[in-house]
Amino acid sequence: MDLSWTDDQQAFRAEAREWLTANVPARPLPSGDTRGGFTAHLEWERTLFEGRWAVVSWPAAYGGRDASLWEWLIFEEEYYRAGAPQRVTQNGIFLLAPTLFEFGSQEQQDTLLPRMAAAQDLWCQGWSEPGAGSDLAALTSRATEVDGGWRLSGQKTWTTRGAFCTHLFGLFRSDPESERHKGLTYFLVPLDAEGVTVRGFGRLDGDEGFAEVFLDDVFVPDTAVLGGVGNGWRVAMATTGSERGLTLRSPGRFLESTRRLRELAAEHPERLSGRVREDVVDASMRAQAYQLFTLAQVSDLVTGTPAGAESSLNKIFWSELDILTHRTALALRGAEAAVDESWSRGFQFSLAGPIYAGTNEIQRTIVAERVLGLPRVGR
Amino acid sequence: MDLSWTDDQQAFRAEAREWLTANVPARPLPSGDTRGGFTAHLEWERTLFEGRWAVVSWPAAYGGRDASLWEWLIFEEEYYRAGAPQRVTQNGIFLLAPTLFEFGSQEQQDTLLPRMAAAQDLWCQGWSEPGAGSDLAALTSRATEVDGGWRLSGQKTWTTRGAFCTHLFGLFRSDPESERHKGLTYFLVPLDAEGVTVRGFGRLDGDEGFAEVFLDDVFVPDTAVLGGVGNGWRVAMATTGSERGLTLRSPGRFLESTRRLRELAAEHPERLSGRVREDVVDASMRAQAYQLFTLAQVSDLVTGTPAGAESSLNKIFWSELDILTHRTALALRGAEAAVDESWSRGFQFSLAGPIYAGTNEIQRTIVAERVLGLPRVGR
Amino acid sequence: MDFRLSELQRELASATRDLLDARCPASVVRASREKPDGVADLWSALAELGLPGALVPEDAGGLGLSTTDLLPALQETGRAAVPAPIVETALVAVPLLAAAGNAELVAAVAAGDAVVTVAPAGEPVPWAAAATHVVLLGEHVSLLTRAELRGEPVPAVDGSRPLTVLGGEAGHGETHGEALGTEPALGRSARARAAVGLAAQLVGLAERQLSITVEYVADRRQFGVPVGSFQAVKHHLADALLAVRFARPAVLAAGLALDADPVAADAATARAVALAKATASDAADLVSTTAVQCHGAMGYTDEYDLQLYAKRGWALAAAWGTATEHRAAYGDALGLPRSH
Amino acid sequence: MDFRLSELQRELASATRDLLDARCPASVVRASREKPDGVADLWSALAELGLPGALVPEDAGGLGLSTTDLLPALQETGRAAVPAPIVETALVAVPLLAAAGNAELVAAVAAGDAVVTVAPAGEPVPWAAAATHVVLLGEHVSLLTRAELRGEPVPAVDGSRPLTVLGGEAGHGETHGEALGTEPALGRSARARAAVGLAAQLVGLAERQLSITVEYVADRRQFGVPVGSFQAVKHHLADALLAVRFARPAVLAAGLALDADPVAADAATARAVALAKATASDAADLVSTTAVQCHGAMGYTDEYDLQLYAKRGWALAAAWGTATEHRAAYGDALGLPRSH
Repeated sequence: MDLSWTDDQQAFRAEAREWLTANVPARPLPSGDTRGGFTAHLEWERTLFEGRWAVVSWPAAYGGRDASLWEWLIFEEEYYRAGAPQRVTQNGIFLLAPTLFEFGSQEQQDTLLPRMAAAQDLWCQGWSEPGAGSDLAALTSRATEVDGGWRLSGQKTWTTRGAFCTHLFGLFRSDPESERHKGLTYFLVPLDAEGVTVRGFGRLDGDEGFAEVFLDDVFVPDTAVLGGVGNGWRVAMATTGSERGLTLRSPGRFLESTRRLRELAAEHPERLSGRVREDVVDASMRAQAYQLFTLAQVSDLVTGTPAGAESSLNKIFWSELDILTHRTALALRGAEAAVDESWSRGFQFSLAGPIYAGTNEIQRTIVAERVLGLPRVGR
Repeated sequence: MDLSWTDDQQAFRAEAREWLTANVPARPLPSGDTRGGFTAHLEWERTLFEGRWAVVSWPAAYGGRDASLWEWLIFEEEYYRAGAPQRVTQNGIFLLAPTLFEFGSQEQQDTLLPRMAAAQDLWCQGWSEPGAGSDLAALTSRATEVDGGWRLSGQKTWTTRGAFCTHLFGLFRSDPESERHKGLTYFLVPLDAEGVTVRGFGRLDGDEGFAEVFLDDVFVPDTAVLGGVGNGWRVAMATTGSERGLTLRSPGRFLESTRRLRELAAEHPERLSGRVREDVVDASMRAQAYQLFTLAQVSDLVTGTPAGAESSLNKIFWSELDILTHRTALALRGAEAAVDESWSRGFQFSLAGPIYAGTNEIQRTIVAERVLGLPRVGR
Repeated sequence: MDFRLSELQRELASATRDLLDARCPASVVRASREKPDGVADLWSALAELGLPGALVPEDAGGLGLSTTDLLPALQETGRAAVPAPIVETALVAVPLLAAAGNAELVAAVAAGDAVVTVAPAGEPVPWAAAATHVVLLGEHVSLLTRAELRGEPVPAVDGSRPLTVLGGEAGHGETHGEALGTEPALGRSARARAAVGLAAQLVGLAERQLSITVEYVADRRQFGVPVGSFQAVKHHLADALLAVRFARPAVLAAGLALDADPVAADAATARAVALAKATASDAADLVSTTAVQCHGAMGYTDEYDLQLYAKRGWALAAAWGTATEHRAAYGDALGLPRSH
Repeated sequence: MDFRLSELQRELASATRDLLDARCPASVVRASREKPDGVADLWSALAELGLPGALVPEDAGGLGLSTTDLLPALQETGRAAVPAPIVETALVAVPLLAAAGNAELVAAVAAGDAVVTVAPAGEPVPWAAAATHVVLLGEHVSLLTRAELRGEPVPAVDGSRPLTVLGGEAGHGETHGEALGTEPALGRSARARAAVGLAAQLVGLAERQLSITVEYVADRRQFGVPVGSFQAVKHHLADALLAVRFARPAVLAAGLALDADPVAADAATARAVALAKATASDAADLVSTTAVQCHGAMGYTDEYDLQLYAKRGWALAAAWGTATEHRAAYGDALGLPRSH
């Protein structure tokens, strides 16, 4: 049992820190969830790629550094510590790519991953539909087999940054007779294909960060299928597992947000009474607890013990920590909390944490049934 | 809209205060949930009765003062303010008596109520059974009609102070073919009847405050039926309505417990930092909010608007307030919280609040379905 | 002792609700985000009903009401998220102007011709561009016309309640424009009325969000059943209702305390005010968080109306003292020591 | 970097669990409530395993382990609610005695012949009647034999952890009996080890209560289905599990921090210790409240074993700093100001 980093890991950290210090834009970019801000963030993504920091854990052949999970964690810590921009390529790199590595053909990997790493292809997620939100298995978008490929029709919605992306990955019902989790297929769809219409719409915080994607008899070739026809549910669940767990929200993010919270607290000593001081400390402690939990989890992962349903615990924990952090920041800001700036935006965004990537209600049910073994009867 | 008391009400308050000041024992009695303490409390009950303060809202003929609901609230405030003993007759006076007033025959009322008021008959509640706790309708104790009366058999449990009482009221299945809420009858059972065995057992706090009551072919006459054969569920629900609502826990109780909490806080100024001070204040504020809520509710009640399912709100509110109050007291006591005394006992007792009189989960479901109108499908 | 609403309260609230149902649906609130100059039509309609001048004596053109009389109607203005400084004008400014003897402006308010917002010391000012006058409420209380006000608009979380940050006047340590007074009771009682007026609006906002959410979860189906049939959703919403139901009487009691003690001199009044604002702020906050969560992604969508009411709730909860600040004040009024 | 348990940790913990499953079931904990003089048999068995002298060097008859090595086994002693001062003896007293050069008593501890409890200044002392010696841990650190101790037993919430309130020695502002030292580092590090040892026990206690509850709700049927199939119950228990799972690594990290900084001089060590105790106390508290609630009236019954573990959890959460006190200390270690 040892919580110290090796010399190599420390060297990796130093290299990352040096590069980030030299390259992170001095002034924060405009929000990547607006059209203008997205363009600025794309430039940053290409800078990252050129420095070989876009996808550190990927093979060098695809633009990565073959970094271990430990090094990935270190990079994430340094990334947030440096105040580097949000990753607008996140949904491709953290959600689609693990699925491609696990289920993609060699050709799919060789074609798609380098373009994704270089932010040439920009991927958005096509899970939710108007009638299928937390209940993903209720989706009705359909895929009909035709000569040489498939015709896709239906509507996806709440697609993050969909209006700015070039490609969509998502589930479609390929067997019209099927119900629920069966008969689904995972497709990779270019958004410039004929029959695709994308309409951006605003999130709670006003940014046009969502989109509806309408598919009207869109042709895609057979190579657009990921992981085999009819296997969509299994393939997609592998992705949502990584989404809710570690890779979506690494500890570095919360170590940094709670550090900023303490900075804010130091600017408002007159408000550090009552619950507010204890909440500032509590958030800081939870960030450290999350880091330690993650170190234990990664210790298991790198020695071959899969995380499984336990990754639901990560999701519940970080989403609640994020709300606590921002709620406390607003308490520190008092009447200024009504001003639209990074803390109030962050608060609004934090409220989405218990919703996206599977609501926390669903995560709690997963924990209760799959980790604690409680009976599934009833809801 | 007027929150001031009339001259008559103020006079009533002054009279109550004067009597209580003169009569409340100077030293706290031992817990009424132990055999020795119960006896001491019985003496107090008889003192109350002699002063005509045992059942202020009852008719004078039964030992009361025909007090209005307002005066009852005032008396409760004064009662707790004076630090008067717990009411070991509570289950009879506050749970059975309202049912007797609503459903009892004149003869039942004339026979039972005066003896209850005088603490000659001591009533305990026979709802729960080993297999029927929160799911009361699952009860299996049965009543078989015989010549001139009924034979009762079965087992009741978690009967508060059952080992010290003389009578039990409860539900029995009088129609053997019936299921769930149907075919139940409300019976009044003397515990000295042949075939009754009572075994006291300890609560969480160690007091022998619970009992199991075994009934083996116990004969009761037809006059032991309250509210008609087969009407048990409806009759019992009227009782549980008063239990969870106002009459079980009036605001005076929490105004006093939070006043004592502030006294404790003043003794521990070194601990009034962080969440603790805000929690002390929060508990005090909630006690006042509960008082105001109650005044609004009673304003409706005395002008003919029934409380109905809204009384579930009272139950949730006071039970959570009680836990907050005691949890905060223990935080103020620090390491002394491990000592067995009134605050640590009170904390343990407060944990029962969300359980008895219908769990808070059941209350929340009642509020959601009957007040908010949410659909009943699923659980 | 009778804590039911009076006939007058019920009628004024009901008339206000009818008016706002017709004249201030969500679409009007939404559109106001692009109109920082205000909603003149809506203000005129509110003035016809008498709300801005409700506390003005009848012989001066007002309704001659007490604070308590007005609160249920203010709750309705919260429910509708009225995008205008009705609490600031009717409840905060009018008594200050009347005490200072500015009969002209009082009459203009009652006639619907003046809109007065209030700038608390150190806080952003709401609806400054829509107001004809601004009361600066600090150690010194003074009155500026909008033309005299120097300040910069800042982006607001709630776009239908635009904010201005003042420059030199922010601290209010001296008089700017017309002096309204420097007696501590002036500012203290005005702040108390502001807190209670906002508390009433917060209760209305919470009720609106709750009813939107109940309707949504009863209708929306997932996993083959209405979302509202899940126990977790039911229990969240029961807790939200509980918070709202317990806030309402606290707000009315604070109104009665202020009517009995208009200079807010007593510790009991301070407690009543703190209870109202803390309880109503927490209720609105709990309801909005619950509402967003129960809606799933829909609640996180700008095009859906829920967010208009949620954001107004966040803005009002932060104004005139947060819940934590009011709890600290309640503790002080109880004589509870503060320690490290 | 490898945060998995070592072979040694796993084996010692597993041997401890096997021993306690056999020798310290609930019935033994329950019976100990009537035996304030202690559980000599159980202590001998723990000594045979080496736990009391685990930190004693091997050449002095101990196991020569580090704090971290011992924590998983201490977690097991928590899970079993061992009714004896094992944390006090093994983790708090042994290093103090060794530093003071009391080789004789150290050897007696390792041999299982001495049971040492610890009296923190101003707090009740646990298991004083069962101990052969008592360390007074205040500004002055000193050692008394049980015969020298003056104190009165007081009733304890957890009857299997009897309490004594000291008389004159309570403040520990001077030495009583044998002097062990007055260096601030002595007391500071001893308090840190006590907090971490109790945190480990609290995690074990929380796990025990959680497993009792999961078993109960899976089995108990109400409304025709297992209680554990209700969403509300599932979600309560998921939150409880979450608290436990996040406490465990925090406790182990505090052990590592103390092993690297045995005098607990660094702010990082202070933070690690505070995190461990606060997180473990809160986890045990949440689990016990949840467990009682999920059991219904059964959880409120003395005859049912759950309460033994719940009460021990409450006692340990209150000892050596409450969660709130440890949060305050963590904030201080971060340099966060304290204000009124």
